[in-house]
Amino acid sequence: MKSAVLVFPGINRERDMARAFREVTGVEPIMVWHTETELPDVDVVAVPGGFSYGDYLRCGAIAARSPIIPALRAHAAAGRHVLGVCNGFQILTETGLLPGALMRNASLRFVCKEVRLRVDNAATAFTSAYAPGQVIRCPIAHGEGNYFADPETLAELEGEGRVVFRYCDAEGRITEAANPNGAVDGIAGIVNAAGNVLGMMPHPENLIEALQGGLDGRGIFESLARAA
Amino acid sequence: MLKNDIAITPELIKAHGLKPDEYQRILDLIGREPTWTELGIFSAMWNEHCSYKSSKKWLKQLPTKGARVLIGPGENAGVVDIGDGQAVVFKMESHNHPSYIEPYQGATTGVGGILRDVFTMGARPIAAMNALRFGAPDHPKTRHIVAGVVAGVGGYGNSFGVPTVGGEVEFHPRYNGNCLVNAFAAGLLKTDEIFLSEAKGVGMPVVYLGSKTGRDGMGGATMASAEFDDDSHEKRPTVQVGDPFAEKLLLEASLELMASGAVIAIQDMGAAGLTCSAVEMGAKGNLGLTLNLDKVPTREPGMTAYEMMLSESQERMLMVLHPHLEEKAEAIFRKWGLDFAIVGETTDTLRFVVEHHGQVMADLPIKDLGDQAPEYDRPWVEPKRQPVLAAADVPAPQDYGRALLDLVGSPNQSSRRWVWEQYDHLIQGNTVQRPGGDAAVVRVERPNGGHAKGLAFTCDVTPRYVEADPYEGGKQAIAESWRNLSAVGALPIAVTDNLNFGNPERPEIIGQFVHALKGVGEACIALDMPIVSGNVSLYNETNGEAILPTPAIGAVGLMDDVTRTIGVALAADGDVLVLIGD
Amino acid sequence: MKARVTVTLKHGVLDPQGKAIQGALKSLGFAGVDDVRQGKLIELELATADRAEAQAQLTDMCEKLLANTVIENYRIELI
Amino acid sequence: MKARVTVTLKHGVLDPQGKAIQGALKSLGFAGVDDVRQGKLIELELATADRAEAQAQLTDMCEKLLANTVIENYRIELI
Ligand SMILES: Nc1ncnc2c1ncn2[C@@H]1O[C@H](COP(=O)(O)OP(=O)(O)O)[C@@H](O)[C@H]1O
Repeated sequence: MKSAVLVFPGINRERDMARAFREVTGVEPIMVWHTETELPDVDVVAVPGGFSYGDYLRCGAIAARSPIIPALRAHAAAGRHVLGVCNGFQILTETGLLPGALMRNASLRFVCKEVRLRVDNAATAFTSAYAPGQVIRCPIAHGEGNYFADPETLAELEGEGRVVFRYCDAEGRITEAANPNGAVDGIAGIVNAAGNVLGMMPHPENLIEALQGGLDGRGIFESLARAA
Repeated sequence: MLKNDIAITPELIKAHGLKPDEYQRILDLIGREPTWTELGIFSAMWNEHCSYKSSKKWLKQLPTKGARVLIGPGENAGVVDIGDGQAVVFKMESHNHPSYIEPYQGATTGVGGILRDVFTMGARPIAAMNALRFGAPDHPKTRHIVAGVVAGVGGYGNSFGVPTVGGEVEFHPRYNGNCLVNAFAAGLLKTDEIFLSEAKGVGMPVVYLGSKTGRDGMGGATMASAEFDDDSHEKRPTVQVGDPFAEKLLLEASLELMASGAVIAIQDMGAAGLTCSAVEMGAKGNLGLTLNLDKVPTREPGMTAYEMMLSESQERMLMVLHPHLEEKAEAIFRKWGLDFAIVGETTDTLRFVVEHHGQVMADLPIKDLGDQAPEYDRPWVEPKRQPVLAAADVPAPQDYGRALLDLVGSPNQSSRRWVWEQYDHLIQGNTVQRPGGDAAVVRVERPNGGHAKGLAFTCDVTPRYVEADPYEGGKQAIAESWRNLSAVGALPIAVTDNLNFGNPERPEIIGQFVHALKGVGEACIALDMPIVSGNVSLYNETNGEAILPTPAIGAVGLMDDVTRTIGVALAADGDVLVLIGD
Repeated sequence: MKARVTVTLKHGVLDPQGKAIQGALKSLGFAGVDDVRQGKLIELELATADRAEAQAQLTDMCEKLLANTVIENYRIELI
Repeated sequence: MKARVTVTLKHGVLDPQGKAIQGALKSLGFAGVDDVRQGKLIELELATADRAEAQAQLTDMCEKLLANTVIENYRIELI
C-alpha cells in the first residue's frame, strides 16, 4: 500500500503517522509539503495531527485553504482513501470533506490520556480489521475535539452508520464519564457519505507497538492495507 | 561623537539595577560616560540573571566533568554522550517572576526559552519536564496561578510537539508571593553535529532569524532579578507573549539550516535578546561584532536602539553564517515563513559596535562586557539547622487508615494526573514510561538499527529538607533523582540544576545557597552524576520573605535496552513486595 | 481603511467557552447573568479607501477564511 | 439587558493569531491587508435594567475574569 502524509506548518505528528504506516505496512509514506499542488499516486493520504498554523483563528482553518487541498479533494472524489487524525480531522471538517465542526473541549482544557473507543462501524475500509462493537484503547491529545453537528447532520450520520468510533467505557457503554471532550453522542470519528474519508480525534498512530503500551491502533492501518 | 541625548543620572543608573560601584566600574572600563544604549547593554549583561555575579564563585566548585560529558555548563545546554554516536542535550531554566505576573504567558515563554536552548545546539527536543511550586492551596492567588501556569506549560509544549513527560508540583505558603516555574528540556543529536555559539572568522555575516522584534519584556531580564514589592504590578506591560507556532517553525528551519552546512555559530535570543546573544558569540570567538539595527526586522515603528538591544521578543535566533551560503539559508527561512536579515558582521576589533540610522549608538569592548562583569563573594552565615527529630518523639497516629487517607488526600501527596493530563506526553510515539511513576522513559532508536535504547528523566528536590538542613537537603535531592532513575532500570548519567533562592544580598540566603550546593556537588561526585548545565534564580522574595530554598534537579539516565524498563504498577496478584534500604 | 469583523456562533451551536464563562461568573458571585456567548473580533487595515470595495473584500474574506459559515455568522463594520 | 464586551490585546503586545490570519489572507490573494489583530467578543444578558448598575457590574466582571488586564484592554457596550 502506498501512502502520503500531508505536512502543514505547525503540524507535529507527521512523524508519528509516518512511523505507523512504515511499521504496519512496511512501506515508507511520502511526505507532501502544503505548497504542493499535486499528490503522488498513492492509495491513502493521511492528514496528521498537530497545530497547523498554531490552531490560530480556528483549528485547521488556515491549513484547509492551502494549495494542496484541491488535490486532496480530487483524491477523495476519485474514491481513494483519506485519513484525518486530530488536527487532520479538524482540517477535513474545515474543507467540508466531512460534516460538522470540532469545538473547544467542554472542560476548556487540553487533555492527553488513553481512552476507550467502540467501533460502531467495522465495515469501513478503515476498520475492517476490528470486530463490530469491539472496544479498543486509544490515546487522545487535543484541546478542541468536541464534535458538533446540527440535528439533521447527526440524523444523517447515524442513519447511514457513519459514526465509526465513539468514546465509551471498558464495557462499551457510551457514558458522560467516558466522554473526554463533550462530543455530541460521544462521537470520536466519522466517515463521509462515500465511506472513503475518515476523520477521528484519537491517535491510533500512537498505539501500534508493545512499547507504546498496546497494539490497538494498528487495526486502522491494517484495514487500509487490506483495502488497497 | 556618540549620540547621548539622555542624561545619565544616578536615578537612571539605579533604574537599570546598577549599583554605584558597578557604574564606576563601567566608567573605568570605557574611560567615559556611557550612552543610554550602552547603559542598557551593561545593565543587561551585568544583572544577576545574565552575569551570575552572586553565584559564579560557588558554581565553579560543582563537579561538571565525566567520561560521558561532551559539553558542560557554559553553552546553551549540556551535552552527554549516550553511545552510538548519539548525545542527549539538556538543561533546566526558571521563569519564576514572569509567571507570577502573568501565569499563562510566563510559563509559555519559559518553556519556549528552554526548548530554544536545546535546539540551538542542533538537537531535536524529545522530552520536557516542569518543576512547579505554588503558594498555599487556599491562598487567594494560588488557583489563578496554578491554572495559568499549567495551561501555559501545556499550551506551548503541546503545540510545539514535545512530550512533557515529568515534573513536580508542590504547594507551600512560602511560595505565596513567588511561584516557581522551572522548565526542563532534552534533545537528541549526533555527536559530530553539535552547534556552538562561538563565532569564527572575520567579516562573516551575522544573521537574524525568527520572529520580529517588538517592545516585549523591555528590561525583562532586569525584572527577573529584582526582588518583588507590592507595586510590582506596575511592571506588567513588560509581559512577553509566547508563540509556539513560530517556535516550531524556528525549530524546523534551524535544523534544516544546520544540516545544510551554512551555520558557523548559533545563539538563541533569550533574556536581553540581541545584546546577550551578539556579545556572547563575539566574545567566545575572540572577535568583535558590528550590528546595524536598521536591518533588524521590527514589529513596531520607531523603535530606538536601546529598545532593540534590550527587547525580549521570543522565538528569535542569531547566527553567523558562511558568506557564500546566505542565499541558501535565506531560502530555507522563507520556506518556513520566518524573518531573515543580515544585521551585522564579525570584525577583528574586539569591539561591540551598534549602529542605527548611520550613527554609532554603542561602541564597547566586547570581552569586558562578559569577563569584567562584577563577581561577588557575598557574605554568608552558617545556616541554622533544624534539630533532628527522633522518630520515637513523633506520636503514632491514632488511626492508620485515617492517616493514610490524609496523606494521599493532601495537596502535596495527591495525584498529579490533573496536571500531566493537560500535557501531551505521548507525542513522538516514544514514551515508554508515562508520567505518574518514578521517572519517565523515552525510547531512543540507534542510528544503525538494533534494539532501542532508553533515556529516563526525573525532576526532584524536597525544599522542606533543604530549609531544615541545606547541605543534607542538597544531597537528598541528588540521591532522590538517582533513585528515581534507578527504579525504572536506568543508569543515572548526568544532571542539570535550577537553583531557586531568595535575595543573595542577605547572608542567610547565601548561606543556604553555599551549603545546598555543597551537598548537591558531593552527592553528584559520590553517585557519578556530573552537572552539565543549570540556571540560578535569585531574589525569589517578596516583602522580605524568601521562598523555601529550592535547588531543583533534573536528572537523566540511560538504559541499553528500553524494553527492560520497569514501572510502578504491580504486575499480578500475589506479587511479593520487598522493602530495601533503610 | 480600518475594519472590524465580528464572528459569532450561530444560534443552536453549542458554545463551551460561553458556558464556561457563565459558570465562572456565577461562581465569582455575579448573579443573573445569562446567555453568555463568546465570539471573535478581527480588526484589520485595508489598503483601499473605497467603502464598497472594502465591504466586498471583507465579505469575501469572511466567506473564504475568517468565519466557518457552517457554525458561525459574521458582521462587518468599516471604521 | 444585553451587553457586549470586546477584549483586545494592548498595543505593542505580540498577537500571534493576528499574524497568522494576516499571513493566511495574503496567501489567499488578498492584497494590502495590514495590522490584523484578533480579539474576543463576549455577549451576555444581565438581569438588571439599570444601565449604571450594569456598567458597574460589567467593569467588575472584566477586571476579575473577562479580560486579562495585564495584556488586554476591554470595552463595554450596553445594547
Ligand atoms: N508538573 C508535572 N508535569 C508532569 N508530570 C508531573 C508533574 N508533576 C508531577 N508529575 C509526575 O507525577 C508523578 C508523581 O510526582 P511526584 O509526586 O513528584 O513523584 P516522586 O515524589 O515519586 O518523584 C511523577 O511521575 C511526575 O513526573
